[in-house]
Amino acid sequence: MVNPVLLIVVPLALAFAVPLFGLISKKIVKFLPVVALLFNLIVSVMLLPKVMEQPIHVFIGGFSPPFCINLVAGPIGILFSVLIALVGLLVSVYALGYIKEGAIEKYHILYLLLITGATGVVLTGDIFNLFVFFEILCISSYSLVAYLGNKAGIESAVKYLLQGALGSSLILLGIGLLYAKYGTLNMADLAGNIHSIKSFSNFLPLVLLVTGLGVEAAIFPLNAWLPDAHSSAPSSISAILSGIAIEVGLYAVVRVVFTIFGASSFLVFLLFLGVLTLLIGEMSAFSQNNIKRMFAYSSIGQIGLILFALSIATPDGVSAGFFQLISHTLAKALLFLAVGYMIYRTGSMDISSLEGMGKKMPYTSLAFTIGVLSLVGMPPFIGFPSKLMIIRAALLKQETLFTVLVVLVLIATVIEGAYFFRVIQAIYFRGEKSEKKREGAPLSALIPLFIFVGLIVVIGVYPKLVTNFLDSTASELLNRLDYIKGVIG
Amino acid sequence: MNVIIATVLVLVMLVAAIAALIFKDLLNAVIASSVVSLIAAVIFYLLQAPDVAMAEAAIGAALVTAIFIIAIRRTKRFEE
Amino acid sequence: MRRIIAIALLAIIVMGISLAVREIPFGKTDTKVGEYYLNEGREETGAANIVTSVVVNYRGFDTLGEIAVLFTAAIGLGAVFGSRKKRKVAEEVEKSSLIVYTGCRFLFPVILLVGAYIFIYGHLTPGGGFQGGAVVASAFLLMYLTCRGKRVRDKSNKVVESLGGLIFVGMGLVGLVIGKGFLFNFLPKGEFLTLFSAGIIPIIYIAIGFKVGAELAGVLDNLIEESK
Amino acid sequence: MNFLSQYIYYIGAFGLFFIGLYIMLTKKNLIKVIIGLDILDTGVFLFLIAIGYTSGGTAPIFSKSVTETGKMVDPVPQALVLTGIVIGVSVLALALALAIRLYGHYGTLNLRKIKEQRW
Repeated sequence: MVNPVLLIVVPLALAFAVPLFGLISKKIVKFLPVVALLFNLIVSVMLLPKVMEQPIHVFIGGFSPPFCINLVAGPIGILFSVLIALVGLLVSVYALGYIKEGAIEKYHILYLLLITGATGVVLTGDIFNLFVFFEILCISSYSLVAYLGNKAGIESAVKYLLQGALGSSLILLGIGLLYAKYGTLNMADLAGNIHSIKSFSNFLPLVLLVTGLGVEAAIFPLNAWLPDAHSSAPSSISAILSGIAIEVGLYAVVRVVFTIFGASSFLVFLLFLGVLTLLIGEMSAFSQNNIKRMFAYSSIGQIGLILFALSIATPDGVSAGFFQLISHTLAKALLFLAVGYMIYRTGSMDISSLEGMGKKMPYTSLAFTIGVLSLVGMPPFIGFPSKLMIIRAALLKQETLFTVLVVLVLIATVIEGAYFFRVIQAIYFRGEKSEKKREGAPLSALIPLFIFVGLIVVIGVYPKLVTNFLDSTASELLNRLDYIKGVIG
Repeated sequence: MNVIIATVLVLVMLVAAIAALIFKDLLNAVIASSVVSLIAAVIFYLLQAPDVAMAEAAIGAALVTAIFIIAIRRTKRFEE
Repeated sequence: MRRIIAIALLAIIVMGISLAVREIPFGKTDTKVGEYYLNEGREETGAANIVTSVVVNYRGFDTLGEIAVLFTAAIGLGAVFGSRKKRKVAEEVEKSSLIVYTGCRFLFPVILLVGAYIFIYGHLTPGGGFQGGAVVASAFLLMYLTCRGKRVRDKSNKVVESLGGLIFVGMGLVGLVIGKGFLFNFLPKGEFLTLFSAGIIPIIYIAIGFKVGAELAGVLDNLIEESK
Repeated sequence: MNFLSQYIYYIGAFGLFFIGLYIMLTKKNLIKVIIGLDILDTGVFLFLIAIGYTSGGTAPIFSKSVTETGKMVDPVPQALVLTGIVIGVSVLALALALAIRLYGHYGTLNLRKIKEQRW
């Protein structure tokens, strides 16, 4: 059996080794992320059925928790790791042809480190270790946002960095307060000691951690950086940031709230925050003329929706939340990748410049359209069953509050539909007869695009493929005691 | 006795931090913040953390200040 | 306006923190994990400096992440500067005075030696890879400032950086291969309080020292090159 | 006096934290904001070290003269702060590199004047 620690160590070791490979040949370097992510994908898919029955606990250094750092490869961790490896692999294949300028070697190192950080966050069972991997994720994102080195990129990276760094300091302070009170950093051990958040010395660390992690997760008042950062990064990086980075941030928030603090009274607050994030994201997206900014705002909206679903805190709600997370990751990564070559082609991010794309780049436009339809929640794509599950889970609660919130979610979906159809209209039904010759994206871009399309359609038609796994993720998140027992014994 | 030393150190440190807040000349502000780091290193030593004191002195006070000064030399020295 | 909002926000946080801190008395720590490390650390890891045994052995995975953070920042800094076209720096480098130059030539190896001492003896005395690495980097800073025109060679810097990281990971993987878990301290612990003790701790700390030194020197080099 | 011996380190730590936070929230100059970040980080580190202190404890290092565990301070916060310091300097170096590039593009470091992108 493969040790889950390799999921973190192999990309990290390859990242360290890139400069050495670079001395041998510059051409090998860009294939290293593909190799690492292929490895991660195979390993995590192999582990997936096993961990559904019994989570694998890894004790690093050969000591026993809480005296060592431990990894918890449970259903959630491995599900995320599959998602990260899958999206990461497809994006790295896309990047083979897409990244041509700048310090290419450094791009690939940072990309590998970003993957390492994301995988580390979802697998670790130690709060400080989570902080360290979170920093790897954040710092590599800051640098990758600035990768193009143009005005917009640098400016967004500065904003992102300042907010992210402030958030990190708050996380560290929160961890310090927790350690001062409980004398341990192991998440399960902490969870075993924390019984309520009524006492102020428990409540403050919760607020600090949620605030700090919420910056990366782009929860409403903390998301000012996101539209700039996601729209001015290279498109392959936008795909990873929108598809992986904010989801991992959200995972960390949820893990802290549910597992460490078991804060059921805090969930109402998150519920409202989720719906607020959703509405604000979708309404801002509506007024955008820049296509990448529109997607970025739509990501904010989707994060709000996922947060809403997870905060329902019933098994149905949590499964629906994770399903929506998967569906958003696939669709948004697809959209950013597709739009990357459209922008490359026209040289402008304005929606009006996409007019007539349906004829100029037919395959890319097709993939793009499917991504949009899935995101809006049209059958038979993956977005439909996931949104349906969320609404069902919320209505099953049978409380007026949830009914009102569901109405708001539906309104947001209508807004989402409105602005996305504007884009589709521009692509297919407007624009002059194309005098330019057809010139699609290269094969290295089309293959990942159509693998995404395939996944979106297949899972959309057979949602059982994914939902089978989701029940055990929900029980991992909701049954704190099992988690604690699994680690401490 | 220790309390008095600690109090004096903390007060000087806070004054240096406020100086870093007030100075319009960024170079002075950086020097003030390096004083903060240096005194923090001494306090770490008083709190029986020699490893951290060394790290703070070598990294926080020396290297960070050097990086700041390099950056200021490349940009503007005065705050607008 | 902004100031008033900031002060109001700060006032709320002051209240919150002072309420929480009241429950944390100063100077009365007896934490479960800390006590365990103090009592068992000597036997289990063989290092005299318990902070080192925590940093490298008990929480070694954090340290691996930490050098990855520094690596990320160093590479990111290179990427931020590297994406601009390299200007040809052909300006005349102004020579330092003879005394400064000679002093630098004399001090440079001494500082390097001090740095190396700090990280080699990290498991016995205060200090370790990070502190030693920072001292090594400060030696390079001295060289950049006084003996202008001298550069650390990009290639050798890269090799040291990579090898440092790979030795750390490799040491961890050996533990995994012999079946005791990643970063298991598989070497004999040796005699307490001697240089050759504590198993893999000194090896890892030396690797960290080299890596941190190379990275910080690279960061300084990048920044100084840019500021010409 | 008793109050001081109880709280002086906490006062120092949170004093730095608040001054740093205030600088970050109100200052316009990017380098000044980064200085604020540095001060804020130092405050957090000081707090972490202070919570690990045991009255009358010694540094957690054995030597020829110190062979008993006796009263030693908690080593874990020290390990955390070591990690924190390195992370702090990484972020700082990256931030300053970005500041240099930003200045190259705009000719100013005044964050209020840099508004190419709408928020």
